[in-house]
Amino acid sequence: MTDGLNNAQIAWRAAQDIEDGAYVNLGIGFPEMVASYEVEGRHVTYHTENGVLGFGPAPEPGEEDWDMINAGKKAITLKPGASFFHHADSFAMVRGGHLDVAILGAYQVAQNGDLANWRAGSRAVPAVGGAMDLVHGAKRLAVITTHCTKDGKPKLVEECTFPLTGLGCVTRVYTSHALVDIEDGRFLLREKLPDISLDDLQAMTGAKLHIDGDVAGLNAPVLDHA
Amino acid sequence: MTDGLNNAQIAWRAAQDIEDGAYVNLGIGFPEMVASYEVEGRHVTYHTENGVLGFGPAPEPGEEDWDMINAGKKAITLKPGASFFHHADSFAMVRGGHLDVAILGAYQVAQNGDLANWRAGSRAVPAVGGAMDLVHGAKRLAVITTHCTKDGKPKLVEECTFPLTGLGCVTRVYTSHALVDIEDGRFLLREKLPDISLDDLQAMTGAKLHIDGDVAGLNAPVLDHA
Amino acid sequence: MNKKIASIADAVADIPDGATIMIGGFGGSGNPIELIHAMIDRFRETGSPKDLTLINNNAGNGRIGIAAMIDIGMARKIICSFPRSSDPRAFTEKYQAGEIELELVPQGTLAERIRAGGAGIPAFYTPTSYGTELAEGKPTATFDGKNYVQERWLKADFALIKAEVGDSYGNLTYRLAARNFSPLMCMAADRTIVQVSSFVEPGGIDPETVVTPGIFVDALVEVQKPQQEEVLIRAGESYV
Amino acid sequence: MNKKIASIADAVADIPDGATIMIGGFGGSGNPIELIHAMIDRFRETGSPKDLTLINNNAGNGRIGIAAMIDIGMARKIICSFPRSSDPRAFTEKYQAGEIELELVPQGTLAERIRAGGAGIPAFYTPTSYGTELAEGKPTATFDGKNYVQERWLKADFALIKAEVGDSYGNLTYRLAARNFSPLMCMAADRTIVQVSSFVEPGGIDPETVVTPGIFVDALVEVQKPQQEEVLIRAGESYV
Repeated sequence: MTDGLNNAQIAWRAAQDIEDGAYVNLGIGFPEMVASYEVEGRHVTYHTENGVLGFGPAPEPGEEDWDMINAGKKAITLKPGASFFHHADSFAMVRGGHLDVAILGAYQVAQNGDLANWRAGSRAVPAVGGAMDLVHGAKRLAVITTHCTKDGKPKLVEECTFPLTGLGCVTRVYTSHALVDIEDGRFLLREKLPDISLDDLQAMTGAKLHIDGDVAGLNAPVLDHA
Repeated sequence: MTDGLNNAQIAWRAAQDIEDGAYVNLGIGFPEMVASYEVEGRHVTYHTENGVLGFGPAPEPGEEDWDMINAGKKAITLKPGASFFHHADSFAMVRGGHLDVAILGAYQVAQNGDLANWRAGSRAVPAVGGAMDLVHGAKRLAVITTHCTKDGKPKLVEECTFPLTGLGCVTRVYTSHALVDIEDGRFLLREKLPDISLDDLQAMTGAKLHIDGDVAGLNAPVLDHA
Repeated sequence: MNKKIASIADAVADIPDGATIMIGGFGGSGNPIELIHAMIDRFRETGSPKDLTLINNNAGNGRIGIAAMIDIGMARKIICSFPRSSDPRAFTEKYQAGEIELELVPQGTLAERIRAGGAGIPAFYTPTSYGTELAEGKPTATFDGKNYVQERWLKADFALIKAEVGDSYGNLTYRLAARNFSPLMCMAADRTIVQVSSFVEPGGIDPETVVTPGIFVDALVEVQKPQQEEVLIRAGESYV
Repeated sequence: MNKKIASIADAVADIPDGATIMIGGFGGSGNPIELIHAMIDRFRETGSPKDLTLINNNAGNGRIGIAAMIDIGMARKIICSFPRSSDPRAFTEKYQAGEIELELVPQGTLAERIRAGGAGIPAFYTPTSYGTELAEGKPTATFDGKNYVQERWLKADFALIKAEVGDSYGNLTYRLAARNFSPLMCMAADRTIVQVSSFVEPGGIDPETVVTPGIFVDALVEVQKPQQEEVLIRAGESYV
């Protein structure tokens, strides 16, 4: 069995589907990597929950202004045409469906689109941030994730066992091994690694992978895993 | 029976009760006259529903900028320290109880504080504007009005017969003949014209005038009725 | 990304019959006269758009702008707080003839319903109108001993907006008190079309002073030295 | 009218035990460190204010600001969306010892609840958290076939805010992304106390660019060159 795409490659694949002119929110952590692979010639505007539209990459070390950060509290820069606004306006953008795409990480995604990504165990201090808002915010809610957990458990499941972030919200999942859409309560396989068999992929997946039309090859250029 | 105070004098009397530092909304029409009698040495900030705080008197004719108007669509000027904001923020100021005083006109005020001031008959095109918001907006909601209608009917009544603007909202009424507070579902007479008897005043009033403590004289300087 | 549209006729070309249209402005302040007149021009040429539902604080004044649209029969319904003006003939005549429907909404509730539409809040409670005829048929609830009316969000197919400065991403500022309902309407429409008096490149507006961020704007058209409704009315102009 | 207060100690002198306090900022951005430390100074001298309920997006970081207040036992409860940070020891230890109560609120719901408190909206419906454990016990409703949770307004006795420029009437602007929750909190507190980096006379802020109108502000104190939480944390500072 193959390791599949590394995180950089998963992020790259997700970036290919972001349309020119899109307004996009990238979740804290791994999803932020998607911004590194913006497709040449497309203009993407990034939104961060704490009230910035149109921010750019991190400044050089030492150049940070800590009044200008993203939702992960990392320093950002501004692109021309950026704007600042308060938190209620920021979440009006989210909840009001003004974002085109939100890309989040996941502990589990269920075949009906349920997402669990905010709380893995019960011991840790619970913290939700903007996750529960973002899952209701974008026209397309995509998840990027390894296909299985580090100890080999499927992350695409029939039903989430971790506490839910939102119900029936995920529309597409980019994993290390496959690209899966969620439609009518089913996982629809759109792309898979060329060198993995359908049976092997199904064995790694916690719910039935349906096929409706061609299954394309999931490909990404060689990219260092940051 | 005396004619009582003219409108300018009623407005003057209402102006005496506006505290230094108060944020005030004056209803369209007659209530706007209150601003003419701002008490020397007190700083009053006027709010208008269409999104201005801190406006001043009308500009000279010919000096109007019609992008700077009040809720009555009249041209205004700005005082230093003014601000502009959108309608949702403007009514957050109102509904959120941030105004200290709102002063409105009335068709009828009932002894329980109900106000009818938006619709007198059923034939005319109905129009409500911000009246129903303002009655829930200020810490003190005052009404200024003649004591009776032009054909001698009382405006202070047991129960409003005109369509209501708001329930139990009026706290004080300034009339041509009296100053009346509303407390516990009763009209409490605070001031009356010195030259009118209690019996005559009661005869002009559609509900019982209660007395709790001294009744002071209602006085105002001679003012031209604009 | 460039949301700029070359002509004002193009800007309103897609509005279909039956559309619900929010129109910015409070009286003449912020009223997008040129966009409205472009719709009227199209209606005269093609018979569309008609059967419109208009959302504005008022119902037009005189014989220009919204009043002219109503007068020539483009609107089937208006949602507003105050359908009166210095010259309310156009609306009054249609209303009394039963030819236009009126949904009267208290001004603050109108603003908040539009904001709710833009913010993804399907319903909220307000003390405004509780116990009055404008609350008839609406759900009510009591919180902490006080009574409130439940109001629903208000959305539109289009918003027609007048702004002062805009950039190609759709970031906007407004002139003086002319913003009024416009920043809310930009949020609440599927397609927000804006006439700006002055067009700048991205970066031409200080990010701290942007009033409407570009995410809420779909199309901009430059109208230098725009007309002002109040000025036109005082000059006795007519577009009927 | 002059809302300026001479000293930062005076600005926080009236806050009683048991108060509910909104504190502006998102992490270090917009965090009013000097006002918080003035409260800590007062607590050390007088034992007050204590038993506080704090409302902020986070629950402090390192050993300064909100984290220091929690660490030295001034807070009995915190309402926030994300009680984690680069150094969350202060809150984590109190929480795991059962010495501080946590009300966890999704970030957008927290912002909207605060706005609702300021805007006189006692309750609203949001899709956020529907079907999750954070919605347990809350009323729900269905609008147009979609499910929503009813959320209540959030108000406070005090708001402590960091702004950039302020005038004596309380009009405010904010620096870069540091506004975040602050304009909402200014609306939702009985008494809003603001530290400004720069103080100007009325008229010193363009009326079109005022972010928080003075009606929402009760007191201002000038703190030139304010400290920035993130910078202090990176420098290893402690106020415990």
